Amino acid sequence: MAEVTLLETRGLCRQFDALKAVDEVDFRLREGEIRAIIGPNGAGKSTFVSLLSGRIPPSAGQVIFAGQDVSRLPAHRRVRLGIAYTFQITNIYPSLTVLENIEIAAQSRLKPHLFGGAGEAEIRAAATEAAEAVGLGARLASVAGALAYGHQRLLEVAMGLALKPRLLILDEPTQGLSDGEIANFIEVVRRVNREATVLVIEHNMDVVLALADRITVLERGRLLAEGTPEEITANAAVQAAYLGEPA
Amino acid sequence: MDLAPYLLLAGLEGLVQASVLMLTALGLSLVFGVMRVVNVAHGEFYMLGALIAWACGAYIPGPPVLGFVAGLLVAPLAVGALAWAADRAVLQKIGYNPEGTIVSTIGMLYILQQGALLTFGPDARAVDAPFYYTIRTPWFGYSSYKLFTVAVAILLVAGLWLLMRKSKVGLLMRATQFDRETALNFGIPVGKVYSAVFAIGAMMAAVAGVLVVPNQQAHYLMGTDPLLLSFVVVIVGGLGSIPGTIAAAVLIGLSDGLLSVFFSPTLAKIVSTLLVALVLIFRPEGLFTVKGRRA
Amino acid sequence: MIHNGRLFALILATIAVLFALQFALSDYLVLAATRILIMAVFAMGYNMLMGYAGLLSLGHAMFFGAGLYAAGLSSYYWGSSLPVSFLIGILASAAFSFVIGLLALRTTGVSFMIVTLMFAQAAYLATLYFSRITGGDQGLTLPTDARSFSLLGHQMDMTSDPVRFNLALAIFALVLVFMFFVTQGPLGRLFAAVRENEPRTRMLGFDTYRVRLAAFTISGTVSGLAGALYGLVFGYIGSAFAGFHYSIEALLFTLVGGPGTLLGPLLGTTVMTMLIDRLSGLTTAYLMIVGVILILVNRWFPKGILGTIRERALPWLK
Amino acid sequence: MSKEFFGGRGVTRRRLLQGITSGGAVLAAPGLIRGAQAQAGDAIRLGAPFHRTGIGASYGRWYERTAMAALKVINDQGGINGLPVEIIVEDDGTDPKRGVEVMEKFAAEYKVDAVFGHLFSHVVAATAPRAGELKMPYFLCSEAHTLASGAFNRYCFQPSITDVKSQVSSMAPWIASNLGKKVTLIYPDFNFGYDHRDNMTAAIQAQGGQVVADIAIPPTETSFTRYMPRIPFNTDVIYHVMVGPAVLTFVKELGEHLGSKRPEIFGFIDSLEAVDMDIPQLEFLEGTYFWEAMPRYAQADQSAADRDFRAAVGVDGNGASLSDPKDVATYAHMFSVWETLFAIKQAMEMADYRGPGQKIAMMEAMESIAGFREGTEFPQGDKLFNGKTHQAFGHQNISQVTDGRLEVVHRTSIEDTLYPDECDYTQMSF
Repeated sequence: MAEVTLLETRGLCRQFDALKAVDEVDFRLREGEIRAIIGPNGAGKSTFVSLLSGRIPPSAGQVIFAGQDVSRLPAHRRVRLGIAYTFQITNIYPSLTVLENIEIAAQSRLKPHLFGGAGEAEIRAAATEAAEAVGLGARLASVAGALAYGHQRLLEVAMGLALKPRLLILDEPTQGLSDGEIANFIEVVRRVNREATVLVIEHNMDVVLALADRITVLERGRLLAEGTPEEITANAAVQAAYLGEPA
Repeated sequence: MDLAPYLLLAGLEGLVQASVLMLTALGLSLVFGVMRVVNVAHGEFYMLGALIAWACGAYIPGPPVLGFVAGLLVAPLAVGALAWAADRAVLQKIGYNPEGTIVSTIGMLYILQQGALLTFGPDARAVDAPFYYTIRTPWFGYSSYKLFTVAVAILLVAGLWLLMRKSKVGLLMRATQFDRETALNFGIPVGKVYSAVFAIGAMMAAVAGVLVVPNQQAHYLMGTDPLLLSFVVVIVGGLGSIPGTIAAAVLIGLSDGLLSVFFSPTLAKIVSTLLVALVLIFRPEGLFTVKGRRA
Repeated sequence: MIHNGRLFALILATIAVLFALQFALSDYLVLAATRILIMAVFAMGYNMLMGYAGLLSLGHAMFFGAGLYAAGLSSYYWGSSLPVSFLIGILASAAFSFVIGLLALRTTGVSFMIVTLMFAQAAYLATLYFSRITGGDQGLTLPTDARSFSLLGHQMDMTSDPVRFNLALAIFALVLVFMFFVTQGPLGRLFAAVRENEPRTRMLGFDTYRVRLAAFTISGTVSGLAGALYGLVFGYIGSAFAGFHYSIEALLFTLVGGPGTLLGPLLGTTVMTMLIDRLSGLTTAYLMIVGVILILVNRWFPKGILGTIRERALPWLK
Repeated sequence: MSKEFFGGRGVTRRRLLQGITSGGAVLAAPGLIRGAQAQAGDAIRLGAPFHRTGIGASYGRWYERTAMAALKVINDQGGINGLPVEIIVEDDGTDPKRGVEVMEKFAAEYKVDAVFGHLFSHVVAATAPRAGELKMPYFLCSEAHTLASGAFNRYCFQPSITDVKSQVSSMAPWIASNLGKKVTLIYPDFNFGYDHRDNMTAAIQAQGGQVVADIAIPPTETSFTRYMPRIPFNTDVIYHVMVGPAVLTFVKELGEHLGSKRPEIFGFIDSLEAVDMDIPQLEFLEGTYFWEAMPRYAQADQSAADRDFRAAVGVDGNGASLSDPKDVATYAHMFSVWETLFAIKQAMEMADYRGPGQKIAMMEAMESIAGFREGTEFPQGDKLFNGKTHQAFGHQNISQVTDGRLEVVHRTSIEDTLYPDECDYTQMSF
């Protein structure tokens, strides 16, 4: 099977005043894989994925998605191209119900413009399906803000799923989850991976090792290493980086 | 009339307007800077100051100077106390929610306006100037009292500056302005600081009202105009920035005077209100603030 | 498909009750109800932006005024028939609110409030500045022959009380049903999304600026429609209607009734109008009472009457 | 907060509280349900929408006092056609929308026989069409020429105060021959001011004079000094007419600016209604001239009618309240309320009016009146009434400020105020 590059960055940089948060990163993501990005605190992981999703503009360099240069596109346009992003800190509509939360995402895909597009029934069906995929099918009418934290994280994923993205970026998805919830979460991500490429920032190495096909290590804004889980765990530079500044 | 005296007059008028504006706008700016509250009732404090000055003049026997000095003392104290109470009773209770405070201060505006109508009646009330001397130029006469207001305004602004920079109260205010949470952690009584700031802001407006009332009459509807102009000044100068506010007051005061030499004043007002809107849209940090500093 | 059937039923019932009221109420209350219905349309327009999209404007009088002047001036100077003038009023306020929205929506929160306030002030001053056309402060009384029009062969006489009431009711009902479909459908969902969490909505792929612009334009257009209706029904246009006080009235009516509820504006307009109407005969301080109510509602019932009911008992009351 | 605010004025607070408590009672009162209504035929009810609040409040207060004084006289004389007269006052906030609402309230709830007492022209312009639609006789105490220009309808009358057009055109000959022919006009930038500008320009040109500058000042203005340089040096006469709360500032700044080398100054007393002339800021007005419809200061040749009028309303010889010499009346306008009430009385008596069913007869009677005689009922003086234009025409006064008092130096004839009819309301249907 030929390798198809879904996403690529070339010389990607982002500077905040004197600080180079992301520094000349060349990065390639294969279609269909699960890629984990790890690195010590302050390595620039979140900034990097924010550049991919378009939440912040790059200082220099390019982001190429499915062969198209998206470096100058605003975030919402990139979402429509198929890059979905879930936030590190839970970011949902707390006063709306679970179903309404997911419906908003489903509407983005099924009825992308203010006029025309799919009808309400179709949107609702798609939202229900996404909710069931993450195991929230029984809580459609609950107010999102009242959900347990673990369920809110799942809701985030369901919203991402409802977009049916080609690339789903998960920013520290398991933070604050219990072990049982994490196990369920890993299952959900695997299921998602059948249809979408997944890019996950994760601190929990167990999760990383359980999920990732390949791992990218960032340190001080630079790409330190990349490889299979086995290669990375054996990499001396990575160990040095982590020992120098424990995660 | 030739252009030169025309411009001289416009310049003088602009200066007087700028100095009064400086006081009202600084009050508004201080309240916004420290408390993040947009006080729509600010003009009504100005109006109350003017009406109290009239009451002092009307009920205190003796030369007009006595009434004027009394007004200069009583008006800011009374208005300050009222503002303090309003802050405790209303603004604090809604937790200074930005949109909520706007709605509540609109409520205060109606209450104060109607209260003034019931108390002082609807007539425009004239107040004697503490002294009455017309400076004559070859072309026109000019009230010396108006120049006096410029001097007093400058003194008061200097006083405010000293208060903010040199006194403990000022330090508390600046600390609260800088970071409310940290201020709380350092044991600064933020609630009291807020009430004090709201009161001081109102007092600035009240003093402006006292100063202006020998030039213009006290009237229960007089608060709207200075409110809008103060908004203009505060926004052009950069929300919460005191030096910016002063610079903007001088700019707006002078340009308003000069613009209306060449254009219809209504047109000048249209232009200046549109300017505010456009500054907020395209340069929200104000015209005089260095970019990068949090407005 | 009707999404929120209970609400739709309530709306139809409300319209039916309003229709029946004209046979039960005193002459004066029918007249008062006519005014209330028109002002409620204004408040509904305001509610679209404030209640549903979460943007608090302090300048909606400019849209009310835009509709009022566009409709009134076209009738006054060109002698256009009432329906044509009405349409001109709607189109003008749509265009006006679209342009203002393009600019004002670059800001949010407090800046947005002040920007709308300033634009409205400039618009108000413009009605004074161009007083040679607008009649300025004194305003213009529309000519008597602009007081009737024919509709489907029927002569509609705007001086007849029942005609006025039923015309106002018909337009109110149309706007209400329109509002129902806007707010309870996909567009309304987007408005709720930008209100509740704008950054998240952007990250779901929506151009939130456009969503807000849609809300702003609909809101301004409906407010302008109310202005056009007022001007044509009452035969007078004047700059007072573009003044700050009318922006606050829309805010007040919406806030009292319940922002983000379809029937809130009607309820708020009714309560406040009748309160002021009764109080003004007793005391000159009725505006003071308005002030007190603003402060109290803001303190104790920031969600208004229907908003509080929705929170406590009827979650479908949107 | 409000408690503190009203601390010094117990009376006011009490009145407010009374208002609030009785509010509940009135909300539940009859009249809101169909069928319940005031009984016709037991009294004559007149609706009085006064400017109790808003920019017209200074006028509204005195209009109300004058109306109540006239009401007492009328009822003491046995009412109208044997029926007692009631006046129902509502505040219109000097606001056009509220003006209309109050008109509807008078027509449909109180079911009054006529409405009278509106002054400010924007409120009148909004209310007049509604009055016609509600078939409610509507008596203006305004001055605007709008009525006589034909813009309103057959239900609107102005039976006492002369309109601006007449006032102005009757002043022009005297100004041109006594004060000078080069005139600078200063007026408010809206229709009321335009009436002055247009009529004065025409009238002064007819006298061989010339308007050398016209300065329109927007109603939102609070400071005026910067307009002053626009007054040309060759001006013989400054003609000013300003309204609203800032007028005193205007007059004061005019004086400051001009100093002693001033040209002649002629103003409409509107610029100083409800303002005490005897204050230091206004010393410069000494020797200047004012139009007055009715002289504020009791003149040496004061008529008995004027004396009675002052006593009834509670105004002293200086035009101030008997109880507070600083509380100056809007004397040059408020007589119109008094006279309007007596004009209504006269028309009702002619039509033997007993209830709302006879409104048209009453208005036709009003249209048939040719004029009113000076006397207790018409203290301002004789006047002609034009049944076609629904407008009255009376003597106008020019007064000079002498020792801080206004002394009449010229009284125009009624003929000076006449102009060709611009409309004929009798051709309209009711």
